[in-house]
Amino acid sequence: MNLMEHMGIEPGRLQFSWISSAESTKFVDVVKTVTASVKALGPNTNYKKQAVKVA
Amino acid sequence: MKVFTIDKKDWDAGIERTKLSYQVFGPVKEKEWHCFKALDKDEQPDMTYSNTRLSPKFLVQPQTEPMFTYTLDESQPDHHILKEVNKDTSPKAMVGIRPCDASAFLLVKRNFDAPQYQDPYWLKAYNAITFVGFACNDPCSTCFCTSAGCGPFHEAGLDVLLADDGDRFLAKSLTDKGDAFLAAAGWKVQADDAGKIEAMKQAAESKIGSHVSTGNLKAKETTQIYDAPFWEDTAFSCINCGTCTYSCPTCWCFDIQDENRGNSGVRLRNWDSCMFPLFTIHGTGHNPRGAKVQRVRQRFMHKLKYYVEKYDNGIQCVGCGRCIRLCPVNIDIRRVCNLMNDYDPAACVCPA
Amino acid sequence: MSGYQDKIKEAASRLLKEGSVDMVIGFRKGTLPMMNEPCFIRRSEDVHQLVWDSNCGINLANYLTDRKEKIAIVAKGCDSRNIVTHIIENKIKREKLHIIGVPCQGMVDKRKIISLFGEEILDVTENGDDLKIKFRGSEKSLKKNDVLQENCATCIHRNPVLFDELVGELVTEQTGVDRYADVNRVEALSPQEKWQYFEDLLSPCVRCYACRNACPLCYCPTCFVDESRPQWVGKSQDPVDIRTFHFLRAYHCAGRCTDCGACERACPVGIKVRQFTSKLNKDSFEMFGWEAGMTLDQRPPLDTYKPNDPNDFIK
Amino acid sequence: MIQQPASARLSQKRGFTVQNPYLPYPVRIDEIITETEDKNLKTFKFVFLDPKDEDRFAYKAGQFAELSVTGKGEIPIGIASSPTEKGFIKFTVNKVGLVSTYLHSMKVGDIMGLRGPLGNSYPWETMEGKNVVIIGGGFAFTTLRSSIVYMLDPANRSRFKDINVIYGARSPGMLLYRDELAAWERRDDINMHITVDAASDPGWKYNVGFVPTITEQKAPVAGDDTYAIICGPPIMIKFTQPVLDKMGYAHDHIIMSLENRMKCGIGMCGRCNVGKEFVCKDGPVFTLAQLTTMPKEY
Repeated sequence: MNLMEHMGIEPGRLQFSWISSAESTKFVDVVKTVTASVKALGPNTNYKKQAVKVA
Repeated sequence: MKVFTIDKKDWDAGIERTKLSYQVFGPVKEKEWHCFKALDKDEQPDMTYSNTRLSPKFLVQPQTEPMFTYTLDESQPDHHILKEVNKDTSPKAMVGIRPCDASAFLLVKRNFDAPQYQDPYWLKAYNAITFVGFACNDPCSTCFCTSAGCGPFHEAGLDVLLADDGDRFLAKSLTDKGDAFLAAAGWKVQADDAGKIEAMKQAAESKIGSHVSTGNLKAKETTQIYDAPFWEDTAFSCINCGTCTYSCPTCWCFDIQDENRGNSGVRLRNWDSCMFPLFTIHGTGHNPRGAKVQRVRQRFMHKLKYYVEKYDNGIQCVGCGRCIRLCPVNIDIRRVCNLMNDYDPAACVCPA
Repeated sequence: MSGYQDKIKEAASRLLKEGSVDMVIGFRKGTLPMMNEPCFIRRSEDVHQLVWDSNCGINLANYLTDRKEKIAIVAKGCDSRNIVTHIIENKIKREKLHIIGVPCQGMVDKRKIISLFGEEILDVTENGDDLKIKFRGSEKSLKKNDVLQENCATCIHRNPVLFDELVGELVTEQTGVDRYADVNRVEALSPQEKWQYFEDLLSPCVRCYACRNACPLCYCPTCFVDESRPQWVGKSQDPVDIRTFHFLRAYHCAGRCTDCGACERACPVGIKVRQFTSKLNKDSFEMFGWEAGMTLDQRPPLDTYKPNDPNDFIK
Repeated sequence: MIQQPASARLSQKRGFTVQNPYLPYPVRIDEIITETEDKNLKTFKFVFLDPKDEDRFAYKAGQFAELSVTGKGEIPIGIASSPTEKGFIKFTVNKVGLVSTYLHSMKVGDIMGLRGPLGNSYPWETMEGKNVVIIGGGFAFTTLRSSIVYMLDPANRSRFKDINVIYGARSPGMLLYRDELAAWERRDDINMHITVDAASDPGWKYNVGFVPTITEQKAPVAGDDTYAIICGPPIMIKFTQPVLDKMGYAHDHIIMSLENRMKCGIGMCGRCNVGKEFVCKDGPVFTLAQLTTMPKEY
């Protein structure tokens, strides 16, 4: 994760969580927070492959 | 064949004029090293350089080159049918290319312009270029061009040969394309001492201190050199990277790949290297050149034996010395070439 | 250092004569200035080929992977740490190895020296800390310490950590060096600046994979970039694919990299490949107090779990 | 090598407009037949979208083509149909890699490409008026089927003397083209020697035994007039070749077809070489006499 941020992926775009299969509420909460924080960052266009240039 | 004299004061303006008719490429220092690139307006080729770090072959055979486009969208009438990519065939000039790199294209051309098949991508790119070569007055210590069928003033593959003579360039036009380039530059003063190029050539050739012997390669039996004991020792240090092949002006091997983005895609070709195990592995997992020693041997056998036999026109090497300078572990083609050339299975009783 | 060379030859000759090893892996003189070539010696009469000087930067552990012979290997500090890693990862067996340890005083950076002069260098000779650079018709001198490989300049493990014999007295380890100056510099940038920094860094990459292949850690039979089913990474010169190769390769070296500098040394286009691994080395050190290859007795942090793991997501 | 393939398609266009030898002819999958009991081999019958391409694709038995699956890539496959069969072209494909696996999932009516014909062929001029022994194993029987159908064509049968076929597979269910094999068995202008390594089916009425053994028992005596074509897995070739040697077959009368990884199929991309020869362009067919002068890199 640190290396991803180190090479220019914004903090918060990549997150790790440890959720047991029994922790359904935690799962929902985490997904909500992650989507909210990533939405706040907006789309990352750096790490998106552009279509191959032809001629 | 005319020889012009170009006062260096008139050089920049002439280059600018050629940009009206050509896309001009030249050696430019980027970061630590020189490379060939398209020159912008008022950008000049650095005519003090020695040679580019990587060979200029990428201008004819880019490392990644689109061949076809296609759509996978079945609502389109031409879905799944490949369409040829148009190649930019507008006139280009490579100003300052070294004679070794220019003549390397001729060796590669034998592969891409064969009697039975012609590679349209390579040929279109090659034919669009006017090669304005730049003779070497001061070859490097790793240059062995004169014994590799080439030389610091070698003319084959060039349209113009430029020689640096202090405050002027001598420009020898070698083809109609060369005449056209010089006319576009507006350099019109013919040299009254054209013979000077020959003297400069002799001087430069005498500075080449490094040589290979190639005379016996053709007559040697393929299987005998192939089974020679020196390959294990030669290959040991090799890390099987593609540096030698990617920097080589006479290596042309490539891979073909389809890349899709959604429903549209491109069939590309990318440089490939005989150093990589993936190059030859079968679908079944069997690999005819699965061991490092086999791959190292393939590279040298191809350049110095298979090519020699196939075309009967010298080795597939122009002696530019890049692979020697860039190899991370100092595998030296001069040493290997001499080992191969001198190999006598009868005399060799011990490992090299 | 020439004392080392005689000791290395003596050890190699002795080991081969008594038959305790099948081969000795070391360096022989290269054909270019500042270049030595890794080589193997099988017969004691060939040990005269072996050399040792400040141009032995290649990591010889790379040549041990999966070999079955009994091997004596010449190892400086970083090589020995990679040998330890190899043993931990079952790529070689300790009992098949005889390690000829070389206390190292740093390797010179050939590129740095070349870039100091506009002229072609014909020969370089060394005497202690003094380097003599020969050109056509002239000569200049340099201090070795001014032209060390970047990783050597900040190395704090010059002495071999695992050896069967030493060819000289242990050297005093450097102290007070800033190993992570480059990492810190990049860490201070904004995300967009960081992205741009690595974009520039990688722009000359030709995907020759010299960095990967020079690395003793990169021994996978099929590298992830070479997989076709599934194809993780595209094969073209697309910058996204190039970056993916570099940072994923770095991740595969996390907690294993000894900062030997082989990747950077091998790169034909001068990319500072260590910019990726240094960050992971710094993290390993700061989070787990871990430096790779220092001991056979401890498992690396990435294959062990501890309740006090510094990452908060794991709790 | 043995003979130059018909290169009309390309060389006629030499000059200003270079034909693109990388451009496949568009084809439609017309029929898919699952050949073997393990379902790893399927025969694909293609029809050219432009009927004129069929003439441009004039081929000989022993040649191959690149099957171009758009978006996945290309694979070199021997042509299983015969030049005497018109209106379609057939390939039998083993499921091994990325492209062949995807191809196995494709359906009748799907559009893809076909690039060729590529490579030389079996040396038909040389074999004219001669006895031909065909020795095949496993799924390498495709170009051999092409050859048999070609020779048995009424227009061609008289051009060859005795035809013997020794074809083996692991089990009866692994034999390719079973209906055709049975039909050939019934003919009297071809001697079929079908064999399997082992048969659990009590109704199996042909040979049981490995190809080398059956070759020793059934192959005709060697002679100037007799050519053997061998195509099969490396292990079969390894053990059959000494048998032919013992029987006195000259090395220039033993004809083999090689396989190597390929991309371009036209001798340019550099990977399929065996010594100075490219398997794709100078081969895939070589005589054993030629192969003994080449490194064993296949």
